[in-house]
Parts: sequence; C-alpha cells; structure tokens
Amino acid sequence: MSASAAEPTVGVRRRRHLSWALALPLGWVLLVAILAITADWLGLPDPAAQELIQRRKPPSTEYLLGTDNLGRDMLSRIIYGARTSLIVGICAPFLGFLIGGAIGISAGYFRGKIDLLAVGFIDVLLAFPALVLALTFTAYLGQSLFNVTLALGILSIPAAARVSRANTLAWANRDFVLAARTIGASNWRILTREILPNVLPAMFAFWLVAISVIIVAEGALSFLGLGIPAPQPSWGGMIADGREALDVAPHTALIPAAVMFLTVLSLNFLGDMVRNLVDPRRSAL
Amino acid sequence: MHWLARQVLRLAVVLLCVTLLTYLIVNILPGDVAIVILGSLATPQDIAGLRADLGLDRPMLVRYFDWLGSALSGDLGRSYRNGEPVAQAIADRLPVSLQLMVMAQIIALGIAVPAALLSVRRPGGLFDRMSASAAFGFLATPNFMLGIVLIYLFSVTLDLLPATGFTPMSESLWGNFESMILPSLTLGLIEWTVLMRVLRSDLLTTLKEDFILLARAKGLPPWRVLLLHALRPSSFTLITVLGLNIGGLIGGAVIVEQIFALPGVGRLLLGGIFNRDLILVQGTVSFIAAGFVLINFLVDMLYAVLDPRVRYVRFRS
Amino acid sequence: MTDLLRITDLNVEYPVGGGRHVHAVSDVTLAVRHGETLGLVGESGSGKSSLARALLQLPPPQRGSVLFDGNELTQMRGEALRAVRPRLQMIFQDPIASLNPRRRVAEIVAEPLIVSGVRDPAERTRRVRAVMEAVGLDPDVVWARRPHEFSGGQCQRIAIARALVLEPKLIVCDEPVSALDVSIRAQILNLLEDMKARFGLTLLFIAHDLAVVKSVSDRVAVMYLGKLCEVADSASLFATPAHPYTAALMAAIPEPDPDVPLGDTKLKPGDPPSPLDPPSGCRFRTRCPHAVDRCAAEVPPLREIAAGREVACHFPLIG
Amino acid sequence: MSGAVSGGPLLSVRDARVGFGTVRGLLRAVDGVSFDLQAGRTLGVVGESGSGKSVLVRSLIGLVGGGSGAVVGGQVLLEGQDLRGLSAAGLREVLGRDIGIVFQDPMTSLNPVMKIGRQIGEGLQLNRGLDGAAAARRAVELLAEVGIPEPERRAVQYPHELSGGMRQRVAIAIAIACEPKLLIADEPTTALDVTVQRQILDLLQREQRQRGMAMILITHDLGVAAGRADDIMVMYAGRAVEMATTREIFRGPRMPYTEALLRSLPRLSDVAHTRLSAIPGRPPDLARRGMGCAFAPRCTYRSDRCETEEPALTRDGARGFACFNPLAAGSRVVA
Repeated sequence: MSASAAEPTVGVRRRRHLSWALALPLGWVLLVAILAITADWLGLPDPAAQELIQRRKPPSTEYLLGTDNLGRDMLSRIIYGARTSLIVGICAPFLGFLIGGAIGISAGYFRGKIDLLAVGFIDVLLAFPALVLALTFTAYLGQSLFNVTLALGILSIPAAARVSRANTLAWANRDFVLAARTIGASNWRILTREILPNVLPAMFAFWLVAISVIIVAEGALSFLGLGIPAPQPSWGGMIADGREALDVAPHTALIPAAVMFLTVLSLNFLGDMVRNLVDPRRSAL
Repeated sequence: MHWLARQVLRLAVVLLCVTLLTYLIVNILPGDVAIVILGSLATPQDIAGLRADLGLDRPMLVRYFDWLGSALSGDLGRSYRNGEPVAQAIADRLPVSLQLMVMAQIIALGIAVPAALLSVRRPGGLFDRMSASAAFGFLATPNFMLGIVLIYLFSVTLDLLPATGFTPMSESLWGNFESMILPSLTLGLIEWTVLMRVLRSDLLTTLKEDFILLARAKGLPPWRVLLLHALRPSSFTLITVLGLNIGGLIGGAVIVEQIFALPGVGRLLLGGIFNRDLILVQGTVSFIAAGFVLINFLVDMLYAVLDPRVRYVRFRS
Repeated sequence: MTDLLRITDLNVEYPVGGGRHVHAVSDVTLAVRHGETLGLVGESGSGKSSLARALLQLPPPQRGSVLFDGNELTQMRGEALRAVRPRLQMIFQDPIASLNPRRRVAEIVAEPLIVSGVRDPAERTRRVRAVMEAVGLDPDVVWARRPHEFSGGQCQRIAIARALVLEPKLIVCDEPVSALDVSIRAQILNLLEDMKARFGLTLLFIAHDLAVVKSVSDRVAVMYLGKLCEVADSASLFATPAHPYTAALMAAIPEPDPDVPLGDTKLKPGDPPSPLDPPSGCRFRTRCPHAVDRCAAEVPPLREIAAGREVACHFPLIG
Repeated sequence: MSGAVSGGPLLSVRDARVGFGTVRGLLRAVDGVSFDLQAGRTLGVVGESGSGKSVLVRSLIGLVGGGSGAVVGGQVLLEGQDLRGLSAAGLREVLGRDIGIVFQDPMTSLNPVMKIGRQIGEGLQLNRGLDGAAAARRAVELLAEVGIPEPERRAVQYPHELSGGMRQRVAIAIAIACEPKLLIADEPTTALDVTVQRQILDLLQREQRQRGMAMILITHDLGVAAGRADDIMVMYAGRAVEMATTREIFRGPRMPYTEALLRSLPRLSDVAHTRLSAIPGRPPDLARRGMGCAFAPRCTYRSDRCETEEPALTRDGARGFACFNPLAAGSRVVA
C-alpha cells in the first residue's frame, strides 16, 4: 500500500512536535518557579520601595521591565508576585483536594447516605458563583495571603469532590473490585490498593489545571482590591494599578498581563498533556 | 410528575442552605456594623443603641428567619449606608447585568457553535487546529486582563469605543450598544472556548456512533448528517455546561462591571463589600446565588425536554 | 453426593431509579452437589448473574438462605464472612475488567494469599508460581507484567489463577467464555475442566449458550425472568426438555451444521417482557405456545416430576 | 463464486485493502480480498474479532475512512459500476438507492432523539422523492411489514421506548425502505438473546427472498452462517482464507483454520464433558505481521514454506482456499 512508506515519518514528526510542546511550557513554568523561590538571593530592588521621580518609566537597562505608578521596579514586583501566585496556586487546590478528595472517594465508594450527604454539600457550595463566594469570604475574613489561600482552597473542594467521586464511581463498579471482595479484602484495603491507584492520576491532572484556575482567581481578587493587601506585590494587583495609566504607560498593565497569560497558558498545556496520558481511553491504545 | 416534585423540594432545600450560609458568612465574621456606621469615635452607648435599633442584639438564627420571612415577601431590608431598600437597588441594576450576560452568551454561542461544526468536518484539519489554538489562548486569558487589552486596543489606541461608562437604552440605543459591546466581548470571548471544546468533543463522539454511519448509509449529504443527526444528541453536555458556566459568567460580570464602570448588580455587591454594608451584601449574594440555582434548575428542565430518553425515564414514573 | 451449596427461597431486588425496584431473582431454591458442575442457563434479564452475586453476598440478597459448606452466609457479617470467602471464588465475564490495570500479574495472583494472612513471602511466591504453571502461564514471563499486555484469553487464565490460589471448594463462573474469541473459548473450557479434576472443584457455571453449558455440566438449571423453570441432569434435560421454555431455547440455537434443519421454537411472536414488569402467574406464559388461563392466574411451583427432574410448569412436556 | 449465472455478479470486489496508520506502524485490517456476489444470494462472511470482516464490508460502501486515517484500495463493482471511482455525491446516491445496511447493536444504530417513523421516512424522501406525508405512510407500512404491532403508534415513538428485538426490526425497516439490491447485515443478532435472534434472522431471510435482494451476512457465529448463508467466506487476520458453498465449508473444509474452528466448537449433539479440540495460541497482532501464513503458528499442518511465504487464495473450481497444505477434499469434520 502506498501509505506504508510515508507512515514512519508521521510517527517521527509527531514525536518531535510533542517534545517541543512539552519543553516550552515546562521551561516557562520552571523559570517562573525558580525565580520565585530564589527571589531573595537575586539582588533585586525592594519590590515595595517607591521612587516617585522614576515613576512610569518604560523598560530600560536600569529597570529591565520599567517602573510602575509609584516608581517601583516592575521586574522585582513580577518575581515577588510570582511567589504569591505560586503559593496560593499550589496550596489552595491542595487543600481542596485533601478534603474534596476524601469526600468524593468515600461518597463514590460507599454510596448510600454518605453519598447523599456529600452530593448535597457539593450542591450547596456550587450554588454560589465561585468568585462571589471568594469575595465575600476574603472581605469578611480580612485580606491576607493565608486568608486568600483558605478561601480559594474551600472553593476548590466541590470541584475536587466531584472529580474524585466520578472517578471512584467508574472504578468501584469494575469486576476487579468485586473480585477483591470475593477474596475477603477489607474496605480499607480495597480503597487503598484497588481504587486509589486508579483515581490518583486523574486527580493529579485535575490539580494541575486547578493551579492555573486558582492563579487566575487570586489575580481577580487582587485586581478588585480584595486579595493580597498592598504593598505586597501580586500580578492581579499590578494589572489593576497599571490600568489607571493605560493611556500613558501601557507597559505597567500589559507586562504583568503577559506574564500571567504565559504562565496560565503553560499550566493548561501541561494539564492537558497529563490528562491525555492518564485518560484510560487513550492509554489503552 | 413525582420526579418534578422531588426536584422542586431539592431546589427549596438548596436555596435555604445557600441563604443560611450567606447569612453565617456575613454575620459570624468579624467587623461590627455599628462601628462601621458610626465611625471609630462613637461612644459605647451610641453603639449599643444602634445595635438594638438594628436588632443586632437578638440571636443570629432568629434574625436569619426574620430576614428570610421578609425576603420571601420581597423585602431585603434597607442599606445601612444610605437607607435605600436593597430590593429596589438590585432591581435598578439588574437590567444592566442581564443585558451584559445575555449579550456575552449570544457572542459566545455565535462563535462556539459554528466553530465546532466547522472543526469536526475535518478533525485535525487547518480550521480545526486554528480554532483549537485560538480557544486555548482565550481560555488562558483572565477576563480582567482581556478587558484591559480590549480597552487598550479599541479605546486607547484606535479610539473607537468608550473605555468606561454606561448609556441607558432609553437615552440612546446606539450609545447603549457602544457602551455594552466591549464588556460583552470580554465575557463572550472567554466563554466561547469552553462551549466550543465541549460541543466539538461531543460531536466527535457522536459522529463515531453507528446511527451516524446508518445516516450516511441512507445516502444523506454530510451537512444534513451533521445538522439533523449529530448536532442535537451532541448538545446535552453543552446545555449543562451553559448552565454551570453561568456561575463563572456572574463572577466575570462582577469584574467586568468594575472595569467598565457599568452600574450592574456586581458593582452594587462590590460597593457593599467595600462599605461593609452587611444587609446589602447579604441581599445581593443571596439574590445572585438564588438566581444561579434557579437557572440551573431551568437548564435541568430544558434538558428533559430536549432529550426524549431523560423525559421517558423521569416523567413516566 | 451431598450438597456443597444450598440456596433456599432466594430473592434479589435492586432499585432502578424513579423509586422503582426490579425483582431480579424471586424465590429460587437450588442446590449444588459436591464435585459436580451445575450449569445455569438464561437469557439477559433472567437474573442468573444477580443470583451468582447474591450467593456470594455481593451484596447480600433481600430474602432467603444460602447454606455453603455448613455456613449460613446470609447470617454472617464482617470477619466471619471474610473467613469463609476463600472457599468460594468467582470468575467473571470480562477478563480485562476483572483485573486491576495498575497492578502486576504476580501481585494480582498473590493478593488473595496476602488478604487471607499468608505472611511468608517465599511461601507466597511458591504458591503463586505453582498455580500459574497449573493454568498454563509461564511465571517467568508474566510475573512483572500488567494485565493490558495480555489478550482476553490470557487475562482469563490470570483470573482463574487468582481464583484457584486459595484452593477454593466452589467456583462461580459467570459467563467465563462469552467475551472471548471463538478460537480461544475451547482453551478456557478445557482448562476449567482440567482444574476441576486437579483441584477437586465444584463449579456453578453460568452461561447463555446452551452448547457451552452442555459441554461442561453434569446438571443444568434454566432461568427465565428471575425464576427457575427447570432443573435436571444434563443428559435428560437435553434429550427431553420438560419446560416449554427449555424446548424453545434448544430449538432456537443454530447448530453449526447446514444439514441440521432449523428447529421450531413454537414461540408466540413478540419479545421477552421487561423484568421491571413481569407477567402474572407463569412468567413465560406471554410467549408460551401452550399457555391457558390457569397460567395467568397461578404461579407454577418448581416440583419434582421424575427422579432428579424438577420443573415449574402446569403442563410439562413430559411425565 | 457459484458458477456463472446469467448477467454477471451484482457485486464484484477485487483486491480490497484497508490499512490504518497506527503508532506501531501500518495495520493491515483487510489485505487483498476478492469475491463476487450474485443477485438473490446470501454470502456469509465468517471470522473472529479482528479478522477484518466488518471493516471489509464497511469499506466497500465508503463508510471507512475520512478522519480515521484509513487507507483504502481495490475495486468495488456494483452492477459493473466502480464505486471507488464515484464522486461523494454519486456514492451517496448509490448507497441510498441500492444498498441497505443493518448494524450489530440496535441500541446505538438508531438515532436516540429522532422519532422512528422519521428515521425510516428520511431515506424515502431523499432517495425516492416522496413527500413528508407519503414517506410517513410508507414508514408505517414498513413497520407493519417487519412485524411490529401497532405501527401507527410506534412510528411516533423514540427508539428507547422499544425492546432490543423491536429496535432491530426498525433497523431492518430502515435498511429495506428504499428497495435496495444489496442488504448488508453486520452481526445483526449478536446483541440479542437467542430466542429473539432466531426471529430476526427469520425476518431477514424472508425479506431477502421476497425482494430478491443479495445479502452479505457478517457473523462470528458459525451456527448462524450455517443456517442462513448460501456461500461462506472465512476470514482470518484480514484475508479471505477459504471460500465455498456453505455445505462444502461445513462438510469438507480445505483450509486448516476452518477445520480447527469447526472442531473447537461445543455442540449440542456431543455428550457432556466431551473434550474440545482447542486451537492453541491466539490470532496474530495485525500491526506486527511477519512473512508467511498468518495461521501458521497455530496450525498443525504447517510446513517450512508456511512460515516464509504467504499462500494466495487458490481456486479449485468454484471454491478457494489459501493454504499450501490443504486438507483432502471431502474430509468430514462433524461426527
């Protein structure tokens, strides 16, 4: 057949394509993460130090990314802002997954009353538009990094519970779980040996996606002035500040916007890739 | 109709839980209203007096049921700040928010459905890859960022549209459209990506079904197979997502109203939060949550009407 | 021969949504004798798989008794039930779904030993290797692989090894070959026969295919819409079916031989009724060629019409 | 295949090939299959899963390909017209007018959200030029013809309101609606219970005889093929390995695979605990086919040549087999 000669090249091209699609987003995320972790040792100017004479400077050799409305160094604020985004982005979904995962897995495995209660709880939490609930939480808890993380963590519980419940339901009805019962395995052993190993990959993929969702949510809160309190830098807050000078110094809004966009884009890319890897329909091939 | 009765009961329980939860968040958390109103220089006697006037000295559950009772008759209390009835404030601002969300939804569906249909004509083809990339890009764009980029492009750089502000429809139809188009685009351009992806993936699944093969074997032309046989059974997830995404849309509306200075419910809520106007926040959040729950309830009903299989199972018993 | 398993008046119901319940198994009484293979035949909706799961208490039946090897399983809970389970194993229809995709073959086969408290790893390895060799798997080849690397037939061998490793007395085989390719079925059927002889097993063999059931069974029970129609030894049931449904099933089977004329099922036209809403009286009456008024009014009890032959019909075809 | 009938065959397939590009290389699902089918006859295509029987038949009428990355080759002549040379619109016209198809699972082969009457009438409106009302009337007649009680009521119902057997009757009504010359039945009874299967096969056979259609009956069940087909083509690993009249296949198979398959089946006529003669090994991985006969590793008659050279389908009069060491003509399998 004529296609037999062309076939190997298709495979090769796909592999090369894959490696680039992996290297770029992974590289960006790692760069952001490393800069955020090592920020204190990079000799950056204080992100909160104002120098009003130098305000709204465009990028130059002195200020690599320019300065903002109050003359603060943008590069330093972006890097310290990355720290905020990553702390909230990683911790909040983790909290959600610990609690939501436990709820979802027990609901999906034990069914019955536990399931009914869990679904009711999820329903009520989901009845609030997420951002409105987050606003209300932080407004009344008080603005701090911890409270923002807590509020967004609580918000990610229902989604995590849903994902883990749906996955558990799909696996708990498989014959191998029934087989484990016929040999007399306890519920705990079935949950940890048979169900959890199959549910975790999907949860991990969802966690990756949740990181980018939470980073955006934190940005939105800070943008509205209800997230991380000033002068602590946060990408959302920087975009909000920059908006006031959009006509004279657009870089003050557009640079943090671009950084945030690239980070979220990269995380989505990686999340999609992991999800495809763990998708049983695909890995079966 | 047994099923319907149970759904209505469930709806009532969820609504009760939602308003109670709102009440708890707003009232348990620190921040005394009386101090907010009177300022930090007020004497303890003044504060105690005001608390009694406002009924804040009674147990919280009692106050909740009081509030619920009047809320059911349409009275959400009066703002602590300016004494304006909360229900009236919401009613005044609701049309703006609704117009914003409806226009955004029209834009989103107007892009998503044709894009999905064109994509699945040749999966992996040029159009499919381009629309997938565009969707991926917009999906990674936070709405507050997109709003600012749109202002920068259309107001600052091109000077075509007003950056902020709102013109009521009664004043000028065109002016109203001009003031609403950027906010609606901000929401719609993000919303379509999710809808397109969901519809595309369901269409691809449906197109692999035997009944599509059978439709092709009947000699039906491809567009007819796509529109008459594949689209409807593929649109159920889309409808569910439309309902669920209204939550995201409401959150987006809060931000967009803030960016573009539109006098909608979201901006009312933000004002209430900044001013610590408890009764206003309580009323607005409860209203939004109740609206969201109701919309999802209606979507569920619509689902049953559209899918004869669900209708069969649910309405026969 | 004595009875290893005796099921009495077993009833299984489960909810199907909308507040309705399907009565999957109703008032079934059946015994499996030591060392025999009892074939259980029925079409979809007959309740044969529900019966299998109920007797394993997965989940326990709503009513009735399951007496296995001197233990009343329906009265047992928790630890006591777990202690009996190793003697009562099951093989499933879909061999791939019955193996955990994330675990290695050796772990899967050793799992029953771990659960039942065999602590010595060397002892476990020895027994796992022995049982793998018995079912025709090369332990050195399959040991560290995962189920998806194997075909359906090989997976069914792994599942059989897992069921055998605890040296059970009774194995319930729920359609063990119907998901397999035609050319693989004979391998697995032969393997089951060999294992039965080698380990002194008793089998409850569930299938919808009469020819398969006949080839392995000493006695056969036929189910229709949750009720037993007929129980008899294999030879006499296939020679002279007593229940009109058994006769129809046999006539409906297409023999792989063009010179065997197609039999006449004599069935009234129409599909089987829904198990959600079974007919009154005899459940087969809506399709039965001999049905009269009495069949709608009166449920025919399962009664002995000859030595070792039981039938639930007012007008059996013999006797 | 069964001698020269006047006018030549209705369907003539030459060297049909279907390949799928996979990560592991080209998978030859159908590898050079040729056959003829006379009007009014039934050809049984028999094989295990993965033998390529369904892919072959779907590829004949252009239902394989498009987005699936399939590469299709060979010639398909329907009444002398090459379907592979037709435009998309031309092929649709032939499909709608001359060919009807029934799939395995009536649960998935009917559109769940379209009323039954409309699904039957749709083809009539498009291919026979009937108006809506006439198509609806004809749909009710067809429902009555395939043995569905209360056809007027059923026509306005949705598929899920019918039982499995009823649905398959509806699928048959759709297939025969436009009076096709060729009916393709792809495992039409595999998803059904044995008593219902019998009724559906009877219906198919009755319709085929009344209308003088040719039928391709795809099945893995040799029992189904034995009772319903005039001729049988046995497929293994994407190739036709034996072709003959049904009686010849069952009475004297020449290809060892056919013989082994027939021997391995449990039969009602055997006494209990008769040891089955199992075929060792398993069907080959199509993406990793070596040289030689695909059945050689499992074959008791294999010689050295079988492992290095692929046997072609050799003709012996009206019958054909692909084997270097065929069984003697007239060897009987069934006791």
